[in-house]
Amino acid sequence: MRRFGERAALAGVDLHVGEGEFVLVTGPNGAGKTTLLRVLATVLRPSEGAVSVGGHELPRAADKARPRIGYVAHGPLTYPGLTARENLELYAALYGVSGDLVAPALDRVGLDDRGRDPVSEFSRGMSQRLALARACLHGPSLLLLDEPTAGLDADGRDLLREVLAEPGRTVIVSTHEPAWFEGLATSEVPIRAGRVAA
Amino acid sequence: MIRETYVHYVAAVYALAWIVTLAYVVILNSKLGRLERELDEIAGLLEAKADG
Amino acid sequence: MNRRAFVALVRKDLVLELRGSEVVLAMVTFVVASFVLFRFGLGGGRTAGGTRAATGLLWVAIVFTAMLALARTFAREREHAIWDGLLAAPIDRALIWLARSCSTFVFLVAVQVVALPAFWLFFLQDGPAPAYGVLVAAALLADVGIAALGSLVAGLASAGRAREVLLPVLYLPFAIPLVLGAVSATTGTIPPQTSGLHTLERLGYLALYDTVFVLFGWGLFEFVVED
Amino acid sequence: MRDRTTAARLDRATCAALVTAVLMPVALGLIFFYVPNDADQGFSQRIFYFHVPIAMTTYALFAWGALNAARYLWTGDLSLDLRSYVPMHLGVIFGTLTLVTGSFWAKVSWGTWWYWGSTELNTFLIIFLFYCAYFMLRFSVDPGEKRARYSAVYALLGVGLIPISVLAVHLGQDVIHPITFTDHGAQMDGSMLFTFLMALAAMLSLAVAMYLVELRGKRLDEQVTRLRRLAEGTR
Repeated sequence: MRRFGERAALAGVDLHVGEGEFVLVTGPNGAGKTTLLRVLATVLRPSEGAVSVGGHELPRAADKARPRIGYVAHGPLTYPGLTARENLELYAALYGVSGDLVAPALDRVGLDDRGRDPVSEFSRGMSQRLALARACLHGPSLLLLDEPTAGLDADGRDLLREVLAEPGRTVIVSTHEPAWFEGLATSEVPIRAGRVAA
Repeated sequence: MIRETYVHYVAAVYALAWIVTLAYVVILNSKLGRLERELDEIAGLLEAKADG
Repeated sequence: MNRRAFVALVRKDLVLELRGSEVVLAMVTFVVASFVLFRFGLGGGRTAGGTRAATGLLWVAIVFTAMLALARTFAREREHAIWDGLLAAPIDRALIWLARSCSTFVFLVAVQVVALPAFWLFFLQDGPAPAYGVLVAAALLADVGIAALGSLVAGLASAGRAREVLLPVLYLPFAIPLVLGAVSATTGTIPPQTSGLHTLERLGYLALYDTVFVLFGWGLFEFVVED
Repeated sequence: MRDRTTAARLDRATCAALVTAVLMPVALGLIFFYVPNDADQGFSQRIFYFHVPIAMTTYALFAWGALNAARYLWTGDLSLDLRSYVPMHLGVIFGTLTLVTGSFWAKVSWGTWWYWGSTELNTFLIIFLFYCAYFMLRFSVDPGEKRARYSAVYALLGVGLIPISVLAVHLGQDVIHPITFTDHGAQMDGSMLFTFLMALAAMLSLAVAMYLVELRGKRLDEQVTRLRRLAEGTR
């Protein structure tokens, strides 16, 4: 349950995602998908109810859960003034992983030649790829993606599919085009007005 | 400095204390009035719902 | 205390400021302009209370200039919606406050490196002058207090609607006792100066001010950062 | 189902009002008929018996609000937000009263409408500005859990500000009011002290009565809005 002022954005969502599952969260805009992801990403504190990620109960044991979570939000969550490399180095320091992971991460998303350019010059698709690199930088075991396909060009989508296909990771994706995830998703959870629709 | 002329200041202070308290009671009273009107309104809504 | 994350956060603020100075240049122009204003306003500064009044005005200028920096404190994170990135990271939320306070402190000092000599040029050249050592010490102590408290208040103000108006209103009540202590410390050293103890007491007070609000900032920031 | 706690509070509110109704006339009687004139200031010194209790009640209210704010941050129980806001709200009312009676007191004692030499008045000015800022913050954030949290944080900052301001005003006295003027403390003999304490007790019980009544008013507000939402069928 997560309440904003008087409105309950999320009311009574009980959801269990096993290790290695690939869950699609679908539903109209404003259904509470983003709120759900932000609560899982330990960014939002649930007003009521219990949430636990990787066995760590939020928000008390959030700091134990955070290193294992990768979160791709609507925005890239990067500083436009910094270069792609500097952004990833900052997040490497925040997540306590070594700096040499940055180069392979950029390479992985096809941005190795643009490492030195400030993110302000990046197109939406490139920022989205950088966000993907940022979220996977510290090797999370849970990946949360909020409409990752938005703004991605053709080879960007292929790249996304490759990354999502990597085994040994639990993935929760909020999306408007569940069909695209054919063959990847193990289950789908439709959400209407803050509730898990039957 | 002749002190006695300040009597009316003393009176002013005590009067002021009472005025503020009185004002407070009046404001609260108007709030209660507003609440009563709202409750009647809601009761009307519920009755309409019950009949409808 | 996660030193590496702390250093990275502070470096990020300094690099961004170096690249496209949003805060420091604006503050330097603001403070020098206010000196000019005070100079003309004070009528040549030769009046009886000249240097004493001028020192008082210095502190007013410092406090108001600092507000420019505080207004921009979390602007980048908010405008580019980067908060979620910092909140999702496995770091203590108070670290964000500490890093931001330190970078704000650096900006304040950078501005005062220009502002204090300009103040000397405008007001202190020939009249009796306060002891420069005390002036600098008081400035540094004040900067710590402003940065520590200001970062917390900036976090609070960024939540409201009219945040440009809200920040000064939330911040100024705290600036009053700071200015009081700083002015009393520095004007005390203008000949005929008071005893050294008088100055030491006030500088000690400024240090106490800093300690209190650093503790408050460290303790309360985590409640401020989540929306 | 009659909610037991509101019933209990009803009694507490009524009995607090009753206590005030008893104490206030007694205090007034003492102030005007029992206590002798002050040697130095004569009759007009009697303002003291209302001005200082009001100021003390203001501080007590702010402390009460800050305490509940801390408890809210600790427990997250949203009802504490209301119990932190109401004392602050009353504190500002009593604060305004203190400032006005203070200026009367300054006029009587020192002949000016605002006497900068008095450390109490100056400290009170800073604290008063702080609590006006508290309301600015409260009105600029939408109601809900976030407003409660931010108001609580700022209320707690006030706890830090009060001692700092007292110290700053004392240290800054040479700057605020160059000619140092010894503040005559409240040397009160037996009868004066008794009257003062009675006046303080009356003022505090008035504040408690107002607090309980206003709290009930605010609770009614919330219940009415909830009822309205149910009646209009919006979840």
